[in-house]
Amino acid sequence: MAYLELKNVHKTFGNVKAVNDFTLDINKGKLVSFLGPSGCGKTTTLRMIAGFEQPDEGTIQLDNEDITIVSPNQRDIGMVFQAYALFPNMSVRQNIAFGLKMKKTPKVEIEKRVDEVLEMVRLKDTAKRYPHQLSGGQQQRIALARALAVRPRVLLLDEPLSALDAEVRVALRGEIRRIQSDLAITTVYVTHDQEEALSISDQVVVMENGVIQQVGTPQEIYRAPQTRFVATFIGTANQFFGKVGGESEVQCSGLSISTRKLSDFTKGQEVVVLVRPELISVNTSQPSADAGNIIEGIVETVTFHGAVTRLGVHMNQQRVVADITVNSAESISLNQTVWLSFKPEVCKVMAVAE
Amino acid sequence: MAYLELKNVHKTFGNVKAVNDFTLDINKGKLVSFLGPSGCGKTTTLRMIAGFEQPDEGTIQLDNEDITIVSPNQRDIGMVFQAYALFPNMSVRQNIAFGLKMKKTPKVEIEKRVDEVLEMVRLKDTAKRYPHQLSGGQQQRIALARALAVRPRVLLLDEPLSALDAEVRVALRGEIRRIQSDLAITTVYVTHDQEEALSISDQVVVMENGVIQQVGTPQEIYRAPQTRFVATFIGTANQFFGKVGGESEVQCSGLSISTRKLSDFTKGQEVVVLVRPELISVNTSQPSADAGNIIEGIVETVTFHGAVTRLGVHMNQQRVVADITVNSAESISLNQTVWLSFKPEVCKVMAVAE
Amino acid sequence: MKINRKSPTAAQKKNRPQVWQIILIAFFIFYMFLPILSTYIFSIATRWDRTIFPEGFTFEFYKEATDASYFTTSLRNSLILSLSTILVSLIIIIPTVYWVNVRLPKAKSILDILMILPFGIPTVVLALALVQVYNGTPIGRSPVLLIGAVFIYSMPFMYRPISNALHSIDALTLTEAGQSLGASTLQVMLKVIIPNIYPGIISGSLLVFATVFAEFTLTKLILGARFKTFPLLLVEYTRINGNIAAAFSVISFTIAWLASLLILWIGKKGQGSSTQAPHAH
Amino acid sequence: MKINRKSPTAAQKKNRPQVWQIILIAFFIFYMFLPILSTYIFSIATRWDRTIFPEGFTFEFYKEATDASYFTTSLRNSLILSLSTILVSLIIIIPTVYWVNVRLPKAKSILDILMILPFGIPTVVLALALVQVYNGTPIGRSPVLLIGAVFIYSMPFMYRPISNALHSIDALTLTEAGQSLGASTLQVMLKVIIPNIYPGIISGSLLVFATVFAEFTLTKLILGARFKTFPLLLVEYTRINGNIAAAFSVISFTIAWLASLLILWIGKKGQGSSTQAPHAH
Repeated sequence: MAYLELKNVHKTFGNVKAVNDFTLDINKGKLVSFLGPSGCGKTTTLRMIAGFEQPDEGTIQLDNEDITIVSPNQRDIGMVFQAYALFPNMSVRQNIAFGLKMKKTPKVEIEKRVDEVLEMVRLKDTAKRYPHQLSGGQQQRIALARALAVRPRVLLLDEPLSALDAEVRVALRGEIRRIQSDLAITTVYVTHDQEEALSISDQVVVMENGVIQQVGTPQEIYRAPQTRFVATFIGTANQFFGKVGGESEVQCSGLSISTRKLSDFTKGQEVVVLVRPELISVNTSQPSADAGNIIEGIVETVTFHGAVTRLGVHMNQQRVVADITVNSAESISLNQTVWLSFKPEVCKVMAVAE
Repeated sequence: MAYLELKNVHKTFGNVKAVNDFTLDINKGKLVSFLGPSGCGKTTTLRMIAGFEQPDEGTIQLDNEDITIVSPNQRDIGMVFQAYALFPNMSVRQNIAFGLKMKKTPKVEIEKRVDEVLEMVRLKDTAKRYPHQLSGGQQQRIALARALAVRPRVLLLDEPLSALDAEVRVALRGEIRRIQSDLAITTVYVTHDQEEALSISDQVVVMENGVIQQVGTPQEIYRAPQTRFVATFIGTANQFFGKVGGESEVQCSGLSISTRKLSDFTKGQEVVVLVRPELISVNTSQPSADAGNIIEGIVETVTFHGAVTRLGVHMNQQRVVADITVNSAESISLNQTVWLSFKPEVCKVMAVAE
Repeated sequence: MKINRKSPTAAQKKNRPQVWQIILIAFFIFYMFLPILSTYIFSIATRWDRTIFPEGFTFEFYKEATDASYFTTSLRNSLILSLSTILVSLIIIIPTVYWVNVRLPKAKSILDILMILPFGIPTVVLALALVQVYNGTPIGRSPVLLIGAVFIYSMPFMYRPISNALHSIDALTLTEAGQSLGASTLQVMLKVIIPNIYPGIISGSLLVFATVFAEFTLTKLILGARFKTFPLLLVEYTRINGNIAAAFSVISFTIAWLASLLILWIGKKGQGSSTQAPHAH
Repeated sequence: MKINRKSPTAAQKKNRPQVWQIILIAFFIFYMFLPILSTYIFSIATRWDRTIFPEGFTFEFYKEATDASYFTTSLRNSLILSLSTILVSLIIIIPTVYWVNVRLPKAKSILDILMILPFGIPTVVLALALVQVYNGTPIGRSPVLLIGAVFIYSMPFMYRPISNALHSIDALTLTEAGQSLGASTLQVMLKVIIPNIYPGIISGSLLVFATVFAEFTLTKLILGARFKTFPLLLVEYTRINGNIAAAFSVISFTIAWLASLLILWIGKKGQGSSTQAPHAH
């Protein structure tokens, strides 16, 4: 039984279909991310859950109660905003106590709860400070504490890390996940950053142009993308365009790629073969045929990323990227000839029409 | 012979030493990044090279000419800003032509050069549009084209990608590097994002509190950090605190770590052992002793990052992170006991005092 | 059931007219719309003292008003006064605001206050003090003195839109971008800054035009009958013929409306072409 | 060698006083500072018509001014008028501006224009039209009519700072944050919005205070002698005793200065506590 249910939700702004037939079940205690580029409808959907926008069609149910048209202040849903949205006139303690005061919680209880959530976000010593005295990361942690203090039924986070610097972003997303797991609070997390969505979520909802593209665990989304958009938006994927040539073979221009058995495709159908760069091996001498598909090319770019080094290899009018780890990186230099190899099992084949 | 030389440059704002005794030689045609957290002085140093700030002490030489006090408009230095800074009243073509007009370049030459740089940034079809009609990424590419059109002696980029979305950021940094290499233009690139600095630079200058921490190639910075700040700011590093126990051994609480020969340290000295997560192997059964250092622990967190999965392993009151690749990730689950192993050669030992 | 308890729906709530809207609209009707409407009607009414509605309509008063001996002169004088003030104001305000924004951002709050000051000085006091000080000097009781006084008095109206426009374009970064491309400060100002704060300059100029064109007290006390402007003529005629005065009022209104419409139109245009936020969703 | 060619240095350039600074300062001296100074001196000079400097100084005129029969009454009337207008203005403007900012951001440009309109209407015309329309009704020639007219006339001064303050705090997100924590719109307004636009409210109130306290034309034409305010008394005394009028002017100035200083002080305080940009470097 799903805890939060969106059924056939539609929303149009002017003549733009911001959200188109959105249906999703979210289970209690899970963290679900809405992932997609700017304007894909992820924030609009979140705002409809919060009650700041009304769906044109469809219903939103929370704990078996229809909340589609309930006022935002009566939904018991906490929200964390990209811009922190702390009340500048209130101290950290007053900010966190605000929601409890609105609920007419007894004073003693308020004190206890504020201390509790401050402990949770590890900022106990900032209770008397004001928002402008805190760093961006601290402000966002207080905003999280404030949303959690009222013990909402659902927690919504709208790009909570977008305004922060890279290091703070990574640290804070770990914190958010830890707290969410500890409290087992049902959470919807909106982001445009695929790495963030992959690393933090139980389930990822990938959206494009107001439409859900795929729903699945991070592993499913990354390893078994169902559309070309998902495959290229999440992680990097080399794309080889061609036609189905045989039972387990795709003919690309001047290149034949062995794949898994292509039972879902007809011969001659236009398809694209997707291969992740980390699943491609780089060899400095021609490998034996059992390495799978082998492509010869010339190293055009070598980009150091720390733990991995990414090679851009030019082959046959196409550029292929492959990742190599620390140990093998030393031996490869620019303009060197290399042989890329990848197994048929790592090839993901998709029809091009969609 | 260095092309751009900063010698003992100092700059103070109020009573904050923004830049403290900054000395650096930059060779012709190289891309050098200034990397550090907010307020480390990287932008101030860049602005002194551009001429927007004057050093309190020290000199700046460009091509053997002292430019310390030359006006910014007479330095022949191009600049790209975080906020794009395109002139809203001018079309893309007029924006790019602006610098050439200031130099009284003949009209025919202007047309030719504008087309040339537009080609370079692959936005030829936007020539007649206005800045507000372009996406953020396109605006920044036009800003780059505008800076390059006058063929400056040095190109400065001040966090050029910070205002952009993650995907655009990665694509555009590749473009910038490609164009910079093609033109072999001396470039200074300011960023707070270590991944950006590592992937784009010939040399990285790591700064903290106005002071240079380390200068080196991305590989040197990542693999042989000289201070604890550099080691932890760039990439992730596990830190084991302890005392030198023997010729090649560090005694941490309840744990003895074998290292390289510690010839620079005295016995009993307080040190920290730094180990990168990708250099730690994760074993589901106890490995043989020749695997090097072996630590037993319990998996606390499993974070999926796409190509790699990061494990948080709890051992002996400390948390150690280790990265595993796709293939081995399937077999590991939460609360499982694992054995982490790493070779003595991958341990970086540093004195704690600094 | 739960839903009904929590109704009225948010959608209904949003459409319910709010109390303060009604109050605001009532105020506008009582204190602006009604008087203005009646002035319009009065200017074309043949007789309107015995009945609720006028007994007849005529354009005779407009003919008389425009035929009045001082009509052209006063209109010309008002235009001279307004346009000179706008010119002086532009030359002084634009570079000052730009300079403070780019070079001395800390002084901005001081300038903000300096530009509020004129509101704190009763025009009556300013006029009397000016007349007293410069009496007997070459500029005493001259249009130059009036233009100076009117400039001071109308300064905030020019300052505010220009300051806002400059603030919204990130003048410092645009200046630095221009300089790095080889432009001098003057070139940056003429080719980059001024074209981009154009809507602010026009709004400021129209505001100054509207206030100066309608200025009464300073003109009356500093120059009096020697330089009769349109408002002076209007007040004079309230004592001679109410209908003709109403016709003058309508002409004055119409000019003010046109200026306001222009500000509205330029404001909208300025909004449309403003730079978009990089992170728009 | 190359360096010398490119001198003067940027540092020197920046410190060279600019032409427009000199022009601006000259304007201030000639049209504001000198008249005001002379008013101050005139209010304490025994005789100042035969010599360049006054022959002697006295505080006699202040004593006479404050002893004048209407002094207390007019000061009280001016305060009543100013404070009532501020009250009416706050009650109407704050909710309207908030509502437009949060619910109808597209209507903001229309409201911006509506709030400029009063500048386009000559006060003389507004006053005469109001008197004509409401003559004979209960509010005709009453302080209520005056407060309404003065509210319309001073509206832009209340609107601008409040609108700017609301704009700078991201009222919509704060409102949504408050609502998600269980607060009603009214609670959000009272506990979150108003405390955070406090500097704007104070600035607006002081501006309205300054303009209304110094208001002459509307008061004179709508109420005349029936409700004598401070500026009316001042103008009356210019015909009776110049020195006493100067003393009144100084008192009027002093009140305006104090209001301006308060605005300056609040503006600075507001700046200090404003939220910092997330990406500050």
